[in-house]
Amino acid sequence: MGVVQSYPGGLPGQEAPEASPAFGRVSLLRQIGNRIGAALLVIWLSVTLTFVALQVVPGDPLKLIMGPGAILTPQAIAVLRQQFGLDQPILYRYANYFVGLLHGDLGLSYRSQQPVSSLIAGQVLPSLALTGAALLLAWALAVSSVVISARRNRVTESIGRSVEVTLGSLPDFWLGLILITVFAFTLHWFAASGGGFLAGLVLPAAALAIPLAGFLAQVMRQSFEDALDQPFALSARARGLRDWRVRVRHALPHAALPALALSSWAFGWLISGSVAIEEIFARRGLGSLIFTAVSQRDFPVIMGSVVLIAVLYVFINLLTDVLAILIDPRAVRAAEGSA
Amino acid sequence: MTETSSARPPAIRAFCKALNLTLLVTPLVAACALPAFASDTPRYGGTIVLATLAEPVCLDPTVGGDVPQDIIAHQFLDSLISQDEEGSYHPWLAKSWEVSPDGLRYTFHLRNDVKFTDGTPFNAAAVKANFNHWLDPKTGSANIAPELTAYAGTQIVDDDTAIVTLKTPVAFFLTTLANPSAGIQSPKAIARGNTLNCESPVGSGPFIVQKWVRGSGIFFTRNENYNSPPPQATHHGKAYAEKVEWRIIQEPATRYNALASGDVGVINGLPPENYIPAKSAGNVTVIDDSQPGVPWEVDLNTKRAPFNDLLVRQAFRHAINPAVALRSLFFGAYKPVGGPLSPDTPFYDASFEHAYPYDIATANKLLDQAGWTARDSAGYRTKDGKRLTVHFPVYANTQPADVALFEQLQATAKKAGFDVKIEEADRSQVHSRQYTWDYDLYIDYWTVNTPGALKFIYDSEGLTSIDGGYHNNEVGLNNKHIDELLDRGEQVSDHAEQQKIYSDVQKYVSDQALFAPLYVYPSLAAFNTDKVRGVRSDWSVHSVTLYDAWVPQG
Amino acid sequence: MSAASIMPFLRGPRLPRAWLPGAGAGVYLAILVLAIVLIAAVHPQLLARQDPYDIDPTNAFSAPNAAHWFGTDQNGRDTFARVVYGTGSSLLVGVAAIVIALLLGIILGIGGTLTGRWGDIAARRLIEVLYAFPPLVLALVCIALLGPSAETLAVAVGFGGAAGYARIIRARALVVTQSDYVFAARALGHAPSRILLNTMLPNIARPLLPLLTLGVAQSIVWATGLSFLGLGVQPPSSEWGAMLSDSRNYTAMAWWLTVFPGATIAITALSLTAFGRYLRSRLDVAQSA
Amino acid sequence: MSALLQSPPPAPLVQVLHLSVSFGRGATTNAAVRDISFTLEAGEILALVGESGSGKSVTGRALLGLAGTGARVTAETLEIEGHSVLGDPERRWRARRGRQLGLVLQDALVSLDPLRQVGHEVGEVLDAHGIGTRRQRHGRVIAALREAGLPEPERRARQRSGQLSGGQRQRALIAAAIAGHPRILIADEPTTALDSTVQRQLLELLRSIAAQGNAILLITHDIGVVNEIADRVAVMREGQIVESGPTEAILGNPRHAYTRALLAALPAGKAKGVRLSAGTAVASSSEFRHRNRRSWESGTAGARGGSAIVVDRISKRYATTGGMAVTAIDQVSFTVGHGRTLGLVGESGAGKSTIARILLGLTQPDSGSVTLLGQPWSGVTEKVRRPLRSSLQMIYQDPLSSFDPRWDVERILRDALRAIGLTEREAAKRRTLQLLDIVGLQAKHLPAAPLLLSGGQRQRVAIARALASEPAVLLCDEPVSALDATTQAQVLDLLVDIQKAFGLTYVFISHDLAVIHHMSDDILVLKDGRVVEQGPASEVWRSPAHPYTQSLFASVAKPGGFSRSLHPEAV
Repeated sequence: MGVVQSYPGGLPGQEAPEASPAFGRVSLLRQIGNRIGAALLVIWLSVTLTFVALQVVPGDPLKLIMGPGAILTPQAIAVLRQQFGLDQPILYRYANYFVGLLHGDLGLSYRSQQPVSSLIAGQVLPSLALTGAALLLAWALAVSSVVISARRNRVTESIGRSVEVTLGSLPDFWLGLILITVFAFTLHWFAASGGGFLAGLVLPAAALAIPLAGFLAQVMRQSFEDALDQPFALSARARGLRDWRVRVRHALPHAALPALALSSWAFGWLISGSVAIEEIFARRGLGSLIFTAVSQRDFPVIMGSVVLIAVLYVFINLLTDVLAILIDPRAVRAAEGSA
Repeated sequence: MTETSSARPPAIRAFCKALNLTLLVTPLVAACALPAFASDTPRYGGTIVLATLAEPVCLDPTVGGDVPQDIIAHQFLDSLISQDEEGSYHPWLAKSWEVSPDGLRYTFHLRNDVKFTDGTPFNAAAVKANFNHWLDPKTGSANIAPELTAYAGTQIVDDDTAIVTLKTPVAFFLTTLANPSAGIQSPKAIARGNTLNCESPVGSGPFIVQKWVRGSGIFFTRNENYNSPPPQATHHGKAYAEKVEWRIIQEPATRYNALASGDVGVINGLPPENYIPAKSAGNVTVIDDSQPGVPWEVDLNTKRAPFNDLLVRQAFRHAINPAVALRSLFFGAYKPVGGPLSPDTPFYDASFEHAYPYDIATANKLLDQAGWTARDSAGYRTKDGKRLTVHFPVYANTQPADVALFEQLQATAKKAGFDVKIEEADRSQVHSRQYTWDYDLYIDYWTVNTPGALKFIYDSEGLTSIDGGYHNNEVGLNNKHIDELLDRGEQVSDHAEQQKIYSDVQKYVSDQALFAPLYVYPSLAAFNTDKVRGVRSDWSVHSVTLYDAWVPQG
Repeated sequence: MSAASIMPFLRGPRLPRAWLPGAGAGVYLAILVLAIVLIAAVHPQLLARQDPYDIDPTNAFSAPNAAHWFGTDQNGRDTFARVVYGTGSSLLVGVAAIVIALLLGIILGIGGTLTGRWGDIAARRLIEVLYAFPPLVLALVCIALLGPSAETLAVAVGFGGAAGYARIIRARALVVTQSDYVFAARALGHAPSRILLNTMLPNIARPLLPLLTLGVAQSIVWATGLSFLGLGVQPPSSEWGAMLSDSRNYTAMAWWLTVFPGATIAITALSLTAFGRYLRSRLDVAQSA
Repeated sequence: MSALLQSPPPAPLVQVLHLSVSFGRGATTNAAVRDISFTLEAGEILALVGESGSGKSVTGRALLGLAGTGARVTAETLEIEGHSVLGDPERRWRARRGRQLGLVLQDALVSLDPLRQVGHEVGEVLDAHGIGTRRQRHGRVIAALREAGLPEPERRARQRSGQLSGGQRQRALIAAAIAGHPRILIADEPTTALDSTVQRQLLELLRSIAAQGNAILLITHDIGVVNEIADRVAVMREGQIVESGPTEAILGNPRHAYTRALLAALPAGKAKGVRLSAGTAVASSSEFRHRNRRSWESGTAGARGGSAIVVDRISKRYATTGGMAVTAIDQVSFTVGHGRTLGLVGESGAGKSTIARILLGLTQPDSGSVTLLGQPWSGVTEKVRRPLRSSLQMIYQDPLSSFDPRWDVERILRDALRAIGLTEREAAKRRTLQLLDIVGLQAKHLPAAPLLLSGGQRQRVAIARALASEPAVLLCDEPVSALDATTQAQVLDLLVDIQKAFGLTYVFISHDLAVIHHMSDDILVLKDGRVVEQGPASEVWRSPAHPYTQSLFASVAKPGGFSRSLHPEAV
């Protein structure tokens, strides 16, 4: 979606206070404080939202969950209820969940009776590897496409644009199917499943990255072109800079900012998109974990995953904020205004 | 094991009933060894990678308890009893056993030279501890505990002798004990609690669980001191392969291609669309097995309209044509079936195989008779303004070929005026509909090597479940006569009389059109001979065992 | 003045008296595709003569040929007809989802800016939470609550996308409420209700049209993704994502079952995106030139 | 820059003969520059003067080979430092930029990359040409910043453009342009949008750079700037040079009608009542008055006694995001009599906008009070204020942003009429046409989108809208600062006419002292939120009392400068 690059602060004729470095630093601290506060709020609300949602979803967790054919005796059911705390009133369970959360205890999975934390822990790395690789690849593709084709001649430009829009319109799971069929089943360039850590990452990451790259590139291109149209780009050319240096040094950072702002959103998108991709490429990860957990009503796992994703989201948000501030110190003010 | 197991209804386990009750322990017949590579010499060493379609939720097969747990358990657990292809019982950890005439006391004579891989000795106390574990409510066993409701206790006579007492006779007690879910675990390991025992169960089997990477696979190392293979095994001592990786690949195409390319050596659940390529591939061997018992079928719910009307049920059977669908959708990998039992099942009666040929005219006639005379604008029959609608809840992740099969049923049934609504939902929702009888068609199958399978489906006991949950009797049949026949079938020993009893039952349920069989439940596995050889079936569960499997040179 | 502002506005090949100012050939192509898609959605029988439900097991997996342009599927049904007949539900899900998302987005996005400081803080946080909430979980919970169907799919995708729209709409609402023309309307002495209805809301809504078009494209892709996981329309209805899901096992042996529905999704999404981008560029021109 | 002085070159630094620049192809060809010729000698400042779209910027960029994508540049001669550069490949051009020619753009905050440190921007030219080692480059960057007069160059080099003030940024831009020791500097509106004192300092800097033997091509629309530093001037219009010669000759004795109109349009030194634009004053004709005589005659100045606006010791403080409070205005008091004009003047940050917002009743003062037409205006609820709103209207600096982007002119005016309850179709239509007539527009403009109108037309629409509600007071916030000189003159004349015709009271806000002087009866000088001087316009203009006012006015009314040499009779 269109992210409008703005140039906050003094336009001629307007009265804008001058920013001082000290002002910026105070602001940064404040902002980190705000962020942490917001993060806790996000986590609390996410848990609450999930908790409420799961109460509304039909079905007694035990009946639904204790495995297929759970022809359980009443005693067994009573024991299990107690073991999972299901005999407690809802509010108590709700409060208790937070107490557990403080200790890093996310409860036991209904299905596997494993601590949710260890179940999730095993999925974090592969998920981060996949989403991280996809994000990097998407960035690389988007940046190359934009830097190479933006504000060139009409043909190059429209090719670049069309490619980006086309890529952005491809369903990732479909791409996954095509990629695995072509490159793994037919050409045998990659293993269909497994393979080395990196080799196994190529196809699934590409399937996720290509549509995202189209997306990012569309956002980047807009800002990239805006930046190239700015007087500073002309100033830079007037200093004798080569075209590609104007693009990379001057326009790219401007284009990177809105794309960076999208990256935390992209993370959630990638996690969601990874369910199908993980299935196709026989990978493990958070997406599959959540998908299975929801279909099995494994409430503790769902809750735990939501908490984790909220935490990761907040973390990635913070990271992109810091990156944005590194690129653009003005972002401190801008972020504060809009956070 | 096949594709469909991911969509298996609950309580499906492999049971075998002894063909004769003399309990004669027959000597080993290595009927299962695959002769194709007889000239090759097995060698020790190497890693076998097996890809299966579903991940177990817990490696202790009794916690919860589902098919993925069953098919992996015998890689690291030994049971008291083993079974061969015929379903006969053979010794394993129990050298021999006696049953009291009233069927209430089982005396097991145990091997005294077996140790669990944590060093704990296998003995009568271990047997007792396992029974306690299986029946502990905290274990939450959904597979073995319900079968052992008649369990009274275990008496430790000495280290090598245990006497198990039952409150009432249990016909399939030995089948239950042969099943992987009754794999004997180290009592010391059990005592650690479910959480740890799920991660790293300890048995006396040929492999040891080394590491479980969730979502990815389970890694085994060889049990170097293994000395207790079942009599069906082709060799003694430690397993050939040094390591086993039990990988999870849900996506069928990916799984098969991983096999074809040699990334994995063995797959469970050969996808039907790859059946022909696999058969024709020079380096792939297909273990083309199928499960006895009740075939993959849809049960017709007689407890509510429209299937409370026999004519409508019969019309429905005439209105569907699964055999044609099997050719186009399953490429001959799955076999058609027409009666209530799969052909390999003892006391199978072939006379019902063609009881309801595909015949829209007959179906139409029956429906007219039943009063569903009008048709609405969409072409569906109506009666009193109500459409002839058949609700068919299925799992959302049913394999595509099965969905296509259902769509074919839907399409042909539509010609007769049925409005079959295939209602995909996630597992929990489908189950809750089963619990409340909110369906007209429901997928069912029962892989047991005995006609006793019919008891699970048609006995009135199955109409209710203890917790108001799952009910085995999905058709809603409540017939005293059938109940009696099914009880008697397990008690009489005269073969002819048994045949008569089971034929009567088969005739009744077929005549009543209580079910519509779709195909014989397959058990397809395949292995890549470049990577693995000597893979054979474990007949207690109709799945592969890797003890005898070996990795060829290079 | 900058180098580009004197640059002539990029245009596509010259067309006879452009009725869409500034539109290149791509935009016209997109509109053509969308017109076809719309026809397929409303009157599929105009495009496909075969019955999408007509099963012919003996003719399963035929490669594309004169009788079956897109080949046949595992049940011998005409893939072209199924793609055409699947347009309606695919598109409906996309449109309905985006309407739901926009409605939610408008409530959250505008509600906050109008209800004072605390309302604003609440809306801001809620949007933040929704944004952090994995859309997948939202969608899955919706499906778990309502059972899979085309309607549920729309709701699920709508909820999943609401946060993003809320953000955009909120940003837009902030711009509009602080704009000079709202300022000017207040200075003219208009009643606040009139300013809200006559000036603020229409201007907040202005960029929503292209957003809607772009969103429909994304929603279709999203919905087909959920369909792919088996959470979509009920068989035998054809829907593009469900078609892909059903054909996934046959990709290697019957490429047409994967390629055609997938390409249809991509082309439709592409056309919607191209059209939406065009609409947006017109608005941008109208606003900034 | 000693190196530059060593050997003055014999030939002019820039020689241009019959230069044309066009864009597009075939029928859509747009000639931006048509057949112009000029030379630029060492040590000289040549001013290229013209209004927007006259082709002056394109000319400057053509000298850098940066006329733009798709530009076709033709010339008989195009020599830089004695070498013909016609047909040079991009590589040669690149080598020239920054070393032979430097470019200084108008500071719009983004002439320096806001994301990069100033030092990097300045050093980029050295980097691009591989001049010196890293260390040497840093030294040169600091030196260039110092030469450009930027205080604390070491510290500034590490800052980004957003952290500098407007004047500092402009100095940094100049530093970047001179870092590579080019002998030719192309300065495109280098002082526009800067406060007058800063502007003055920068012009002195440019003068000193030229004095070192460099040549400057100064591109500007501001005759005042030209007068101050240019040695020679070329007046451009529609891509052509209509007149050129020594500055005194051109400004003192303009030959071309366009030049004369340009000079006449300048408000500097012209008291209220002197017309700036040529042609008949539409609004002042008796016919006009007759045609547009309206019910609100009763609102003319004579009909009411007392003051239209009384502002009594108002103060306003804002909390910043850092938690500190910033005083925007402090104890400001003034009164404006009916039918009079009060000019509010001050540099950016002086509190002009805050006062405007308070006068408009959109911000409440922390203390003090505002009375409008005898009624309390501040400290009352919006409900009380609303009936009075129609009597106070505002003209905005950027009229376009004050129009609902969805509306055409007719809708804009209708909406304003609706605000005073005029909803009847025919009456509204008539009134709309009347309003257009008053501001010198026609019925054909009714369906036009403001976007497609020229800047002057937009401002006329804004004035018409303001007049629609028959106000007694007009608040004009920098109404002409975005307009070209001739358009500015027309709009200023229009405002004067309207005031006369309807007896309106004006509060006129501007940073431009000449405009303020021209428009106002009284002047209020603001500095840092406080009133530093207040009095009749002519007095403040002639003999400012406060040192701040003096410095402010010095830059405009420079002794011996242009404003004094100009005679109103020249019109």
